[in-house]
Amino acid sequence: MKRNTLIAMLRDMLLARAFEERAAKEYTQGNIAGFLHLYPGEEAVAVGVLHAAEPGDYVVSTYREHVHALVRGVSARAVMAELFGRKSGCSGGMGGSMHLFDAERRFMGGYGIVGETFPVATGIGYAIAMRELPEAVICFFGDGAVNQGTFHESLNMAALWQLPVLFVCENNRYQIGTEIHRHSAVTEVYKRACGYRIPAERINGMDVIEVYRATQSALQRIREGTGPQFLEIETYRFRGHSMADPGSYRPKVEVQAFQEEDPITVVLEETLPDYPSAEHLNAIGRDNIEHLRKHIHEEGLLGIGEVEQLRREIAEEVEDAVRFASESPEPTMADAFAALNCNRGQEVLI
Amino acid sequence: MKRNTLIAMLRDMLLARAFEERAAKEYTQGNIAGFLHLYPGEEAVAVGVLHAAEPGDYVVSTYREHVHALVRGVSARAVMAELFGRKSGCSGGMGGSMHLFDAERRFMGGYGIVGETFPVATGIGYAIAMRELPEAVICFFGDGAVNQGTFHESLNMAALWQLPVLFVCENNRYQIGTEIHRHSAVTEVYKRACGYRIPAERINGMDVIEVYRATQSALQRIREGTGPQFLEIETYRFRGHSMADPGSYRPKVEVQAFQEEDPITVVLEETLPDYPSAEHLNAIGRDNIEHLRKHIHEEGLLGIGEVEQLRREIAEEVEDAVRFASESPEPTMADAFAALNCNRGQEVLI
Amino acid sequence: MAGEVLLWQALNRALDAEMESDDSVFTLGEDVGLYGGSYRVTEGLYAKYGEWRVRDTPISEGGFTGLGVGAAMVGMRPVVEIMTINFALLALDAIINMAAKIPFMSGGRFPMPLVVRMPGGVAKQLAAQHSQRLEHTLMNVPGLRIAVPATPQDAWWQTRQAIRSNEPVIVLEHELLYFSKGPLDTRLEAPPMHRAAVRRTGSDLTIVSYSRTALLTEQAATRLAAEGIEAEVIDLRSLRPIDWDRCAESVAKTHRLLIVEEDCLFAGAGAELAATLGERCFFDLDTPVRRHAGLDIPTPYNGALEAASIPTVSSIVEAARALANEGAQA
Amino acid sequence: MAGEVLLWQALNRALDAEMESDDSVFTLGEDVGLYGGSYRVTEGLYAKYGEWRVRDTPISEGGFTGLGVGAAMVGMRPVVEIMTINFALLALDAIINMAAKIPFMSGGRFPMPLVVRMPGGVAKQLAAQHSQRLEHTLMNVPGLRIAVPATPQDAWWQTRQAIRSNEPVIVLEHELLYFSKGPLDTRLEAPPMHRAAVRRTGSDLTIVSYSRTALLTEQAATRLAAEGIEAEVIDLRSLRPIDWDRCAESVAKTHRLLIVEEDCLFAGAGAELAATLGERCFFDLDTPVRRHAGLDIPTPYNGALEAASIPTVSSIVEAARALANEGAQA
Ligand SMILES: Cc1ncc(C[n+]2csc(CCOP(=O)(O)OP(=O)(O)O)c2C)c(N)n1
Ligand SMILES: Cc1ncc(C[n+]2csc(CCOP(=O)(O)OP(=O)(O)O)c2C)c(N)n1
Ligand SMILES: [Mg+2]
Ligand SMILES: [Mg+2]
Repeated sequence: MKRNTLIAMLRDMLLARAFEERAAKEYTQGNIAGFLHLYPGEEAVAVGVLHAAEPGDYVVSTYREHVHALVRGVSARAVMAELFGRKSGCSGGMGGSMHLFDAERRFMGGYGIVGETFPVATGIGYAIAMRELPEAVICFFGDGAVNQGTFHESLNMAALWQLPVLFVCENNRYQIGTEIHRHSAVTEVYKRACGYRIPAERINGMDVIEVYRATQSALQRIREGTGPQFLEIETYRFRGHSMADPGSYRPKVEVQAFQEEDPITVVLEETLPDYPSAEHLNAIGRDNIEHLRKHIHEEGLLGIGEVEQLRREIAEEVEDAVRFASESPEPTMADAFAALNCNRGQEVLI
Repeated sequence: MKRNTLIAMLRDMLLARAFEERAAKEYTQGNIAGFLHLYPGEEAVAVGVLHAAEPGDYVVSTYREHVHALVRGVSARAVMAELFGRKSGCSGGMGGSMHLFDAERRFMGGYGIVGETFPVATGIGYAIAMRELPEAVICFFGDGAVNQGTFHESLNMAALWQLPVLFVCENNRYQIGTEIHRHSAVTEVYKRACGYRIPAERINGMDVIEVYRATQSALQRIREGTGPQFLEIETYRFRGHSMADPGSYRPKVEVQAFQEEDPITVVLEETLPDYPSAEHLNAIGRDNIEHLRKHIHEEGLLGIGEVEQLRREIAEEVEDAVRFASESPEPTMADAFAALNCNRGQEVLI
Repeated sequence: MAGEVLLWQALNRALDAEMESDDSVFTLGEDVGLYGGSYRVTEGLYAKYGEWRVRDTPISEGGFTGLGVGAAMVGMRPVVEIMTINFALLALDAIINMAAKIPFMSGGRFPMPLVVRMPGGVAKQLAAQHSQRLEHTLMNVPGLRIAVPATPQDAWWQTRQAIRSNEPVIVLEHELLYFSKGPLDTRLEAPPMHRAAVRRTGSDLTIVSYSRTALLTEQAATRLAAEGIEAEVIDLRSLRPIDWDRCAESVAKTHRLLIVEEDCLFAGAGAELAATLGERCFFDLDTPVRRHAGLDIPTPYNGALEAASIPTVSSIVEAARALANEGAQA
Repeated sequence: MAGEVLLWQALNRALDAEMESDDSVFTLGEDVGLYGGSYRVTEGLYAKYGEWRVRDTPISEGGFTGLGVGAAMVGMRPVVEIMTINFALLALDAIINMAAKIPFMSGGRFPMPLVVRMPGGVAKQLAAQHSQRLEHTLMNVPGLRIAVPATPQDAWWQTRQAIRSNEPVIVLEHELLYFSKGPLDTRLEAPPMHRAAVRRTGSDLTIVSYSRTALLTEQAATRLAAEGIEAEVIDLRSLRPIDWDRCAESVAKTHRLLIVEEDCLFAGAGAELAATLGERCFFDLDTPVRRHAGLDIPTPYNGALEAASIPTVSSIVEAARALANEGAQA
């Protein structure tokens, strides 16, 4: 892999982590409200996948999408301002954390209703296929989303009509507080694709290089016109589901509350190894950022000083984003109605 | 197989055919209205499956369900009266052809919205599993229904919680005018079950004995507590989708209209062998009733005279059903409101 | 071209005209292609435009309506046919939470030139699950527009306007109107999509309706005229937005208002009509706004009960007569 | 027991009491079990009743609501929690075309003791997709009943009544009320589930509301009283059926009616209220029925705009004051 790509990926991962931790802080201080779903732990997915994409490709994402937007090139300013609900936010302050949009970068939105990314992506794929363009659509979703009816309906149509869609499952093994063994009859998510004859693989989402390479080949197959591809990327989140989530369903509490119930204990024991603390993960080097940093280091691509320099630049970028956001004006009700009626043109209604 | 069972199955198949052909006639004469979906050609499915079921099992069906109801023991009178919209119909004239119900025989309804049978069956299965009863639910649906989101959601839950549901796909290869290659990415329907780890097989639906045996073993596995089972039963319908369907999408017309379009011609050629006329099928012995009749004959279980006798009895039964239906009173609006408020008890509202 | 056509033919020609002039228009739905559409609306288009522009879909209403949303975001003009409105209950997330909200929640940055056509209404003994109406549900959604053509001419005009609109438009077609005949002049200029039409003028009372019941109301008005009651009949043509001015002007003249709709009375479309006009015309009204609507019951299969569950020409005549005479003794 | 509790606790106790006394009661939904419910409503029940009676589900709203329908047909009493009403758009076929219609279309032969609980309303900057309201949609469905408890006492009563009912009942809970406190006396006898409550008596105008806006209206009434305007405040408690008599009696006394609701004005629940009461109380009313409701716009994320898009205590005061003074100069 090219040195530049590796360094750019490291940069984005560091930015992602710093941005999200800062968003958490701003939320606690009341500058951000609503539901705030953060990405720490999962950076390698967004970064690996989106670095392998072309500018002409489309991205469709969920409510946990700040990092997808950032990596796609939406500025930290525009994202932070949106979280602050300001007019300068990438959705004009109307969407907030769960609904980031950027038409220019083909960032087709963050969707708040689980399962909506499938039909949106399929529709964009349909448009591409109909016009016979060399573009592709990247459709993100979680492990919990695969049990939604739209998953099934969309994958069938995408496969039937050979649409250029890359389905990317960010499998962090949890649907809020429900562990994957308790929400899916088949816990190897990639196996779900067999029902539609869509080629699928399972990728280690802690290794950004593996994610990047798998995405590259999947996109290449898509551009060859063979229809959709499916990647299950195994990852985990360090934080609760959202800022509102105390995460008390995690093993420690689970064990205390239900230790007498045998079948549940079994499930708990199965799940235990997967949910260590962030500190613990960092210590054993399972953190995806540490992993990449070490790799770059070992390859002699970047010295410690340069990484520190990167971190400082990023800290300033995030600081600047917060400054920009807090100084940006709030949208007015007239802005809101203008957004609602943006497609009405000159037509005068009643 | 027991002689009695074979003869009972032949009887039901003959009744099914006679009943449906008569219903078609009554529709043409204006005694039946609405959508009327008939079953000729598919009799071996309902008969084979339901003869293998116990009285304690539940049956959930579609809008093409007259024969399921008849085989389950709902009288020809009650079904015909329902088609006529009479008070003595099994749904009091409120439901009509698509909504036959019989609580006593655990016939849990015909559903008009494709895909509704899945959650209803799963819910009944949940109740059975929760109460740890030895009962099962038989869930019928067509090949077109497997692309509905509820299929996916329900199969996942049924497998996850090991519910006692037998999923029975009546694969007649058509979703109204859309042939299976044009609606499903995977045309071997039983393969859809793999995404949920549900054991599945494909059965020849022209052979009632094969259907019966497969159902028996599937139900046995279900009663052993291993969760849901899936049967894909390959069949075909002799008639159009419903009485409103001229069936003009069938090959002859398809070919004329689109002979210049290459990809379509390919599809047509693929589908051609599957849609011969009823007469043609009868002639080559692919009709499922002829098949069983011959078998019974060869085994020396029933003479020709006895079959003729059976036919006469059935003709009289159907005649009687029509007489009963036409002489039955119509429901009143008070009956309609009584049906609507059947669960209100003594409560007096505003 | 001018002449008499069936309503389905007007829809068919409108689709054809738009598909011909703009290759970003495509239609999709169950059996719209090879089969030619359950109500013939897409007849001939598959042969003419091919499978990518006339796409037969699996039975996946939520999925393919959402597919239309995605395609519209990148500039296509999808015309989704939901075979009947009853199945739209499976597609409401795509319509309400996606199509209607994306332009807004993106800060006004995405177009949504989506059309969703849905045959509906009480037809011929299709029973409860196939006689569902959803006007009220869709009306409550900011970001949507709703056209309800009752004549071939309106079907032609409004379908074309809907396809050209960059806003999402729902076109509600009535199953019993597809084979009704009426004049179509394709050279006439269209009024705005949401403009109400005064189908008959009169001074004794105003009757506001839409879709099939608007036609029944016109017939009722003829009978009423024979009795000496002159009803002004307004066909709304659009349920979102509503042409309030046209209605209020009429009430200012007649002082009596009857609203006729097929849907259940309780919380049907007529509720909004009665609420807004009752407020706006309060001082013009001599009598309360009356609603004549479907019974609050799922549609029975039985033919006589089905007929009795929705307004008919006679029942409209009765309701109008009662209103015209109201207060006469007082 | 009597005392002050939070509304979620009242719901929790009601569920617990019913589960304890009838083992056909079970609850299911996303994270109702191990997690204890997004709004704590099912807290503790998983440990007490086990996974079959408190079932965590996959994200399959259409599927698991339909599962509730099937279970109810065989005599279970499922309490489905749809995590928030926004996701109910995916479950409307199960609610409208199945639960509400099966008893009817089977000729009255099946019970449907199904409860569907849904938190909803505009909460704290949850943005457009998570602030959807559906009252109007559900009200239009014959065969459903709809309870809208605003106080812990009503939450306790109505949840228990809903679970015991053999008809399908939708319980609409407001997300901002879960942590509001109020008295709960479990020994008191319950009024009928659909009976409206007069929260405050007054003679100058009647304000009809429900759920969270009913509480805001009570606060507004206190302020209005300070200005010398005596408002009678009616909390409907039920949206289907509606306790019309209680409302009409009040209007007969006050001659002025204001309807307050959070939903968008156009075709919201208030439309039916204004339509029926406008008709029934026509000759009692001195002024038109006024509606004060949410703006016709999807809910903006921005906090100030969100707040401005729905009624507040001050905006209710203003609307009431304007109505009370209407015609004063005339
Ligand atoms: C249709 C729908 N149901 C429920 C929710 C509430 N909800 C938000 S996120 C979530 C869990 C999603 O899990 P997963 O798909 O694994 O994504 P993750 O949050 O783990 O990234 C749920 C249940 C929702 N937003 N939409
Ligand atoms: C949700 C829904 N969409 C569309 C329809 C219209 N429709 C009725 S039957 C049918 C085809 C179903 O095909 P299949 O499941 O194969 O059953 P078959 O009729 O062949 O027995 C369609 C599209 C419907 N009733 N429900
Ligand atoms: Mg997850
Ligand atoms: Mg079929």
